[in-house]
Amino acid sequence: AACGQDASNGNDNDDASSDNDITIGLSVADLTLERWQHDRDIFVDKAEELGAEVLVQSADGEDEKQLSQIQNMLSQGIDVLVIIANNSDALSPVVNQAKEENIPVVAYDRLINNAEIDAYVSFDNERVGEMQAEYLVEQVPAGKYFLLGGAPTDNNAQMFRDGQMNILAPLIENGDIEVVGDQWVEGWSAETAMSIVENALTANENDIDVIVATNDSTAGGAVQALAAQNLAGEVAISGQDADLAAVQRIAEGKQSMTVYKPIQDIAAKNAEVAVQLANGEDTEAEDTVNNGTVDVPFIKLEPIKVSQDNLVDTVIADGFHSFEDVYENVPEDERPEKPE
Amino acid sequence: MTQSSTEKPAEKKLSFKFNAQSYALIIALMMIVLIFGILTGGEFLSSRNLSNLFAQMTVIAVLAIGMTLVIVAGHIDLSVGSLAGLTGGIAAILQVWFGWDTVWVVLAAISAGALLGLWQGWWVAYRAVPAFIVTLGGMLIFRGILIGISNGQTVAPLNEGFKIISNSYLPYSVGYLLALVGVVLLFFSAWRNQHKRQQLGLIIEKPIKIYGTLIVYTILILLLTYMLNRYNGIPVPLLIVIFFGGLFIFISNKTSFGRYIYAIGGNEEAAALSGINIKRNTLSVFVLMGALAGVAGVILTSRLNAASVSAGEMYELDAIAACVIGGTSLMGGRGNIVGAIIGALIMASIDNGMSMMNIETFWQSIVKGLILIVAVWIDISSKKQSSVSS
Amino acid sequence: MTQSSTEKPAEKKLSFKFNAQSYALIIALMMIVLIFGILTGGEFLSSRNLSNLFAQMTVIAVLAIGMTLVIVAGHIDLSVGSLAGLTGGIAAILQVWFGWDTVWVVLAAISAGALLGLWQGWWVAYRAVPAFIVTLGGMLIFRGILIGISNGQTVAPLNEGFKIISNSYLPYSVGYLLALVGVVLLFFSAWRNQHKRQQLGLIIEKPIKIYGTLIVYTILILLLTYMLNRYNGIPVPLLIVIFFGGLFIFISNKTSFGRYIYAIGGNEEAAALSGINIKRNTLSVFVLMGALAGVAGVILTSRLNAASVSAGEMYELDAIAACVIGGTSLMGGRGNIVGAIIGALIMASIDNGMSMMNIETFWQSIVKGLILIVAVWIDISSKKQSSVSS
Amino acid sequence: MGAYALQMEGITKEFPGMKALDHVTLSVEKGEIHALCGENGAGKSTLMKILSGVYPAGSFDGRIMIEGREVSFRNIKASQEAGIAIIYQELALVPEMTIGENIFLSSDLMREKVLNWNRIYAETKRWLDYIGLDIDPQRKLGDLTVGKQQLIEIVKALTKHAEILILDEPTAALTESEVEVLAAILKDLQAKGVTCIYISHKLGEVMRLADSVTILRDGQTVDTFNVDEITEDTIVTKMVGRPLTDYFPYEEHEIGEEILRVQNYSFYHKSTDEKIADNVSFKLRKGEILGVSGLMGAGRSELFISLFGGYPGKSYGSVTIDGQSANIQKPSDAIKAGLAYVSEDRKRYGLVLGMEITKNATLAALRNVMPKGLIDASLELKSSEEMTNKLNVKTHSLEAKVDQLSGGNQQKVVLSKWLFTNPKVLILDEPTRGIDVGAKSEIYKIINELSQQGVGIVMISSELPEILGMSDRILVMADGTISGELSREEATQESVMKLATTRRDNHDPVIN
Ligand SMILES: Nc1ncnc2c1ncn2[C@@H]1O[C@H](COP(=O)(O)OP(=O)(O)OP(=O)(O)O)[C@@H](O)[C@H]1O
Ligand SMILES: Nc1ncnc2c1ncn2[C@@H]1O[C@H](COP(=O)(O)OP(=O)(O)OP(=O)(O)O)[C@@H](O)[C@H]1O
Ligand SMILES: O[C@@H]1[C@@H](O)[C@H](O)OC[C@H]1O
Ligand SMILES: [Mg+2]
Ligand SMILES: [Mg+2]
Repeated sequence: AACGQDASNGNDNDDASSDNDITIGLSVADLTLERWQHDRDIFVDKAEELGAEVLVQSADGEDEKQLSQIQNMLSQGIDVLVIIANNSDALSPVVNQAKEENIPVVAYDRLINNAEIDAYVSFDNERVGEMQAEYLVEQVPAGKYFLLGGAPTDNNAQMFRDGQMNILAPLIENGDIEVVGDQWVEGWSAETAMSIVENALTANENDIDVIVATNDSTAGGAVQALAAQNLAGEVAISGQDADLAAVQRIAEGKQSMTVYKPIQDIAAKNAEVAVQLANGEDTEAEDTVNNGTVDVPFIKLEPIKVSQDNLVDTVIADGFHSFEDVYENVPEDERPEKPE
Repeated sequence: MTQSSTEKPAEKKLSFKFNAQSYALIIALMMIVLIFGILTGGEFLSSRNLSNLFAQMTVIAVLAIGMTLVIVAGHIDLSVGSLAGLTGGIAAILQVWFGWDTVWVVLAAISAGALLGLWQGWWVAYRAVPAFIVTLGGMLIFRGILIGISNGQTVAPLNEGFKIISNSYLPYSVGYLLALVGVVLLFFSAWRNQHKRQQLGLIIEKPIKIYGTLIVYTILILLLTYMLNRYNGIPVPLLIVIFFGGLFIFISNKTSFGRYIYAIGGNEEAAALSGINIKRNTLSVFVLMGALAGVAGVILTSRLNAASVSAGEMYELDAIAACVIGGTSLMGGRGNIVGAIIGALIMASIDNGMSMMNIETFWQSIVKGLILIVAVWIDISSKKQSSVSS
Repeated sequence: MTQSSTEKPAEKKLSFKFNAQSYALIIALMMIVLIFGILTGGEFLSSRNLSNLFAQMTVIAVLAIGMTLVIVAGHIDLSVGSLAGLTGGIAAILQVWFGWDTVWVVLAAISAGALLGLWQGWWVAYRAVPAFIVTLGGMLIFRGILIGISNGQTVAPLNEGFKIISNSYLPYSVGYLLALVGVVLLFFSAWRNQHKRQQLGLIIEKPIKIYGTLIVYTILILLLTYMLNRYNGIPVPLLIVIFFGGLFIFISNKTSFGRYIYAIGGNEEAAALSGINIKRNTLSVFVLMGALAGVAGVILTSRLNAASVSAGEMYELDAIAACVIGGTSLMGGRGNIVGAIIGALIMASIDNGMSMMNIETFWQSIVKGLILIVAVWIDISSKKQSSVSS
Repeated sequence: MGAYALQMEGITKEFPGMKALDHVTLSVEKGEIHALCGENGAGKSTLMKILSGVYPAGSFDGRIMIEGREVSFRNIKASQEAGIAIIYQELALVPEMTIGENIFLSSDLMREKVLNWNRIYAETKRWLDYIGLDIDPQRKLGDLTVGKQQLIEIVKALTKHAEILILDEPTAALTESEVEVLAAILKDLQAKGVTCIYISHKLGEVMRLADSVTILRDGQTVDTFNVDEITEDTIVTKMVGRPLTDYFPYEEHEIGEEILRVQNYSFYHKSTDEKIADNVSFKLRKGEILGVSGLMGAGRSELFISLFGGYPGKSYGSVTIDGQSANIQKPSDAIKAGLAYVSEDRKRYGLVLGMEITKNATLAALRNVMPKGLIDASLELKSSEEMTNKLNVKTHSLEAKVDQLSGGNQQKVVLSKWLFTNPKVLILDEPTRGIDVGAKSEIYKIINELSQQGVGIVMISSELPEILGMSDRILVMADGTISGELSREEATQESVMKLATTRRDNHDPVIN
C-alpha cells in the first residue's frame, strides 16, 4: 500500500511556498555569459512584481547538469517551469516529465524540441545571424570576409551561422564576397578569438574587409587583434548581445554593430507568460512553431541591429546600459546629446 | 619446521575489507546528506529526490569505476568525458540517422569505446608515452571527431527503446524481489565463506561481527528499496551502476588481472620481476576504461534523449575526483571501487543539495570546491599517517 | 682499493645541463616549425607571425614556469587557469571600477594570486590533502568568486598604461642592445665558470664544445632579434617570459629552496631526514605558483584589454602539457624550466600553425591531439629506457 | 652429484657505457649449494638476472644450459616455467598488498580463472608456519620490517618448487637467528634435490652453507672452488685482488668528555599510541664507538630516528648534546645540534635516487656550499669530489645519478652526505648492510678515523662480529628498553645474545 505514494502527487505542487503564491522555476543555461545575468535579473524583478516567487538555477553550459537541475526543481514543487535551454534538443525527457505532472513549460529564448511545451518566447536565432550578415553586407557589399563562428560545441552557434549564410551564400556564389577564412572559437573565448584573428591577419597580410563575429565576446578579441594592426574601425565587424564592452566599442567606432536582443522585453514577456500559465490562463500568440511534437505558440520578439547611429534610441533608451557607461571612453564633445 | 602460529588465539582482528577508511567516507557522506536534509527542510531526503540523485550520479559513477582501475595501475585518463561524448554521439547517429536497432547501437557504442581505449592503451603501454599526454590528446581527438561526424549538430530524438535505458524504473515488486535476492546472496556467501575458512583452518571472525554487519547492510538495502519504491521504483541507471560496480569489484578482487593491476601500480618493478606482463595488463585497463566510457556515453545520450557535441565535457575531472574522494591514491597501487562509487555519490549529492537549496550559482561553485577539500581532508585525517615527520 | 674519480682522464663527459633530451625537444620544435613553414608557404615563419606566436604563448609559458616547480615537488595545480582568470578580473575591476593606478593594480593582482596560492599550499602542505583535490576545489572556488565579484560582466577597457603590458614592443635599438648584453653575459658567465673550475682543479670541457654551443646560441638570439625587429620589435610579453624564466631557472639552480624542491619530489622521506622542511617548502611552491598565476592574469587581461568571467578556462591543462612535453615527470623530482617554455612554444605553434592554414576547427582538435602524443613520444624514445623488460 | 644442473658459458653483458659481464662462466652441479662471491658491482646480480630472464635472450651474449640442454628465455615467466626461481636483492614486493598476495603473485594459484582467496591464505599460513613466522597472512606487507619482508621474499621463491633456486643476498637484513632458519630451510631443500645459487657478502655464511663457490671480479670469472679446498681469506684475496688481513681494524683511541646524554627517553607509536621505547638512558663520549645490538624489531632504529627528530610519534625525556640541552623536534634541529643519522634503508631514507651524486652529497649541509647565500656549483662539485674521493666512491662521473651506482657505492654516498654536515655525533644504522668485505673494511677505517677526530659514534648493527670487533662499549636493546650494557672486554657473542633475549615485564611481546 505504501508503494508509489509519493509518485502521484505531481498535481498539488503548491507545497513549496505559502498558499496562493506562484513559484516559477527558471533554469538558465549559463550564467557565466554576461547576457544571461541581465535576463535573470529582469525576469526575477518582473515575476516578483507579478507576485510570483522564482527559483533560479544555472547549468554552466552543461546539458546534463541542466537536466538534473530541472529534475531538482520539479521535486521542489514549482508551478511553472521556464527554461533557457542550453541545448534545444537535449531536454525532452525532463520536459515530458513536467508535462506528466501538469506543470506548464515555457521555452525562453531557445526552443525545446521533441517535447510538449506551452509557449516559446524568443528572438529567432537564425534571424540574429541574418541581421549580422545584412548589416555587414550593407557596409561592404563586396570584399574579403572572415567568418568567426561561435563555440563549435554550442548548438546556437550553428543556427547563427545558418542565418549568416542565408544572406552571404548568394553573394559568395556570385563572387562578390570572398571567404578568406572560417574558424570557430572554443568556448566563445575572447583570447582564442584574438589569436585566430591575429593569425588570419598575418596570413592575409591584413587584407580583410569584414569579420563576421558571432557574439560580442569573440568580437572583443577580434577588435584587440585589429587594434594591434591599427585596423580597429577600418574593418567591419559584427557582434551580438549588446554587452557593455561591445556597445562601448561601437560608441568608439571600433566595432560596427551588435545585435541587441531587448532583454527587458524578452525577460518581462517570459515572466508574464509564466504567471499566466501558472494561473491556468491562456496566452495569446500570433505565430506557432513546430518543434517536432507539437505546434508551440510562439511569441516572437524582434532583435534589433545596433550601430553607432541608434545606440541612444535602443540600448540606452531601454535602460539596458546607461548613457555614461556607454560613452565613458568617448570625449565629451564627441558624444551625442544625452537623452533625459 | 619451527614453531607455528596456531598457538595464537583465533580471535585475531582480521581487518575486514570494508575498513576504517571506508567508514570515514560513509560518515562524510552521511554528514553531507544530513546537512542538506536539514537545510532543505527534508526535501533532499524525499523519496523522489533520492531517486533523482541516483539517476544523476550514474554517468560519473560508471566512469569512476573504470577510472579506479586506471589510477590504481598508476595512470590517469583525461579523455573519458570526451570519449563518453563521442560514443554517445555515435550511438545517436547510428540510431537517428541510420535507423539501427537499440541493441546494435549499444553494442556499437561500447565497442567503439573499447577500440579507442585500445588505441590509447597501446600508446601508454607499448610506446611508454605518459597517460596524461595520451589521454589529453585523446580528449582533443575524440571531441574533434564528434564535432566532425555530427557537423556540430545535436542528434535527437532516439527510439523509445533507447530512451528507457536511463529513463525508467523497475516495477515495485521486481525491486523488492531483487533486494531480497541480494540480501539472501549476501548471507549465503558469508556463510559459505566462513564454512570454507573453517575447513581450511583459517581464522574466523566472531559471527556476531559478521552477521551484525550483514544485518546493517540488509536494513540499508531494504530501506533504500522502500524509499525508491515510494516514488517510481528503483531507477534502471542505478541498477546499471550496481551491475558494473559488482562486475568490477569481482574483476579486481577475484581475477589475476585485477590483482596484477594493483601489483603494477604498487610496485611496477616488483610486478615485472614477478613475471607479470605489464604491457598487456596496462593495455587491458585502457580497453576496459574505454568500454565503460561507451556505457557512460549510452547512458548519457539516453538520459538526454539526445547527443550533443559538448556532452561529457569535464566529466574526467569529476570521475577522478570521485576516485580520490573514495580513497584511491593518485600514486597508484591503492584504491577501491566501492569508494569510487561513494565518491561519485558525494559529488552528486553536493550538486543536487545545493541546487535544491537554490543557492546562487557562483556560491554553488565556491561551496562545492570547499566541500570537496574538506571532505577529503576529513577522510585523510581519519587515516594514520605513515611517513616520517619533517 | 678501487679507483676514484680523479684518476680518470680529465676529458670526462660532464653531462652538460642542456642534455640530449632537450635537444630532442628542440628538434621536435624545429620539425613542427618547418612543417608549418612549408604548409603555409613561409607565412608561418614570417617575422610578423613569429611576433604573434610569442605573444600567444606568453600566458601558458608563465603558468608552465610555475607549474614545473609544482610538478617537480610532486604535486599538481589544476586551479591556475581559474586563478589567472580571477586575478585578471581583480586587476580589471580595480582599474575600471575603482580607478586604481596600473602599478598598484598589477601588485594587487600578483598579491591576490600569491595569497590564494598560500591558501591552497596550506591545505596541501599542512593538511596533507592531495593537491589534485585542493586545486580542483580551487578551480571551482576561484571561478565562483570571479563570477560573484564581476556579476558575470566583461570588465573593460583598461588604461593605456595597463594595455601596453602585453601590447607593445621594444624599440629596435633597445632590442638589439638587450640581445647584445645577453650574448655578452652568456660568454662572460661561461668563461668565469670555466675559470673557476680550473682554479678548483675540476674537469673542464673542451673549449671548442663550450664556445661552439655558445656561438650557436648567439646566432639564434641575434637571428630572432633581427626577425622580430623586422616587424615591430621584441614583444614585451616575450621579455616577461624571459624575465620570469630566467628568475625561476636561477631560483631552481642557485637557491637552497630550488634544490630542496627537487629533493622533496625525488624522495620526500629522504629529504625530510636530511633536515629539509617539507611543509614550508611545499607551501612556498604554491605561493610562487599563485603569484605567477597573478602575472599570467595581468598579461591575459592586458592582452584582451578586458577581463571576462571565462578567461583562462582550461589553461591548467595546457600548462601541464607544456611541462610534460618539456620533460617534466608527473611523478615528481624531475623537470626543467627551459623545457616547459619550449613546451609552451610547441603548443602555441600547433595552434598558430593550424589556424594560419585555416584548417576546419574539428580537424584542428584532432591534429593537435595527435601532434601532442607524437611529439612526446619522439622525445621519450630519444631517451634510453632504463627499466627492466617485462 | 656430478651432473650439471646449470652451465653458463661466455656470458657477456653490456650496459650503455660499461661492460658488466665479460665472458663469465658458471657451472653448478645438481643438488649443490653454490655460492657466488665478488665485490659490489662485480656483476653477480646481473648474471643472475640473465639467468632468470630479466635480461631476455638477445640482450646479452653467451649460452645457458640447464641439465645440459641449451635454453633461451624470452622473459621472466619463461625462466619460471623452466624451474628457476629467484630471490632478488632489491625486494620485489608490493607494499600495499597483503602477505598472501605477495607470496602468490606469480604462482599458479594466481592464474586461476576465479581466485580462491581462502585457499591462497591457507597456503600462505602453511608457508609462514614452515619458516616460523607468526603473522596474519592478510596483513599488509608494508607494515612489516625489512627483515620480515626479506623472509616473505624467500617464501615467495620457495612456493614455486623450483629446481634451481637463486638467492641474491637473502640475509642482508636478517639477524643471526633468522639466518639459522634460512640455513635449515636450505639444507631441507638440498635434501629434496633442489640446486641453490647463493650470493652473499657474509663469507662466514658462505663457508658454512655452500658446497662450492665461484668468485667474480670486475665482470670476469676468477675461479671456482669446493669450499673445503679453500679458506675465507683466500676468497677475500681472490675477490679483492689483494690480501686483506684485518677485517675489524679496531684501533685504540682516545675517548674524551661526554658529548651526548639521553635520559629517561620514551616515545610512542605514531598512530596507536603504543609505547615503543621505554625510559631509555645512555651517554656517549667524544671519540667513543658505541655499538647497539639487539634482535630484529627491538626498536633500535626507531629509537635513534626518534632522537634524530624523524619519528612522528610523541616523545618524552631529555637529550643533552655537548653540554647543552637539545630540544629536537625535527631533523633540522638535530643537524644543527650536531647529530647525523645514516639510515639502514638507504634507498628509502638515505638517497634521492634520481639526483646526481654531488647533489645528494651536499643535501644535508647545503649551506656549506652557499658562501654568498647562493649555491656555488663549482664549490659544490669540488667539495663533494673531496668527500667522495676520501670514501673511494667508484663512479664514472660525479654528475651521474646515484641510482646508477652499486649498493656499496650508494652507501658511501650516504656517508659522504652526513660527514659533510661535520657532525659531533654520528649515528650509523646497519652501516655495512649489503656491502662487500673490501668496502666494509674501508668503512671501518673511516669510522676509526672519525672517532680519532673526536666524533662520537653510535653503530647499530645486527652483525655480532662487527659489533664485537668495532665497539668500545655495547648497548643491548630488547623490546624497546636497554637490557644491558657491556664493555669491550665483557662482550662476547653469548653475553650479548643473552641480554638481547630478555623481555620486558608486563608487556606484550613486540609484534613484528
Ligand atoms: N641497469 C643498469 N644500467 C647500467 N649499469 C648497470 C645496471 N645494472 C647494473 N649496472 C652496473 O653493472 C655492474 C654490475 O652490477 P651488479 O648489480 O651485477 O653488481 P653486484 O655484483 O650484484 O654488486 P652488489 O654486491 O653491490 O649487489 C655495476 O657496475 C653496476 O653499476
Ligand atoms: N612501518 C612500521 N609500521 C608499524 N610498526 C613498525 C614499523 N616499522 C617498525 N615498526 C615497529 O617498531 C618496532 C621497532 O622496529 P625497529 O625497526 O626499530 O627495530 P630494529 O631493532 O631496528 O630492528 P631491525 O633490525 O629490523 O632494524 C617493531 O616492533 C616494529 O614492529
Ligand atoms: O547570446 C548568445 C547565446 O545565444 C549563445 O548561445 O551563446 C553565446 C551568446 O552570445
Ligand atoms: Mg647485487
Ligand atoms: Mg633497525
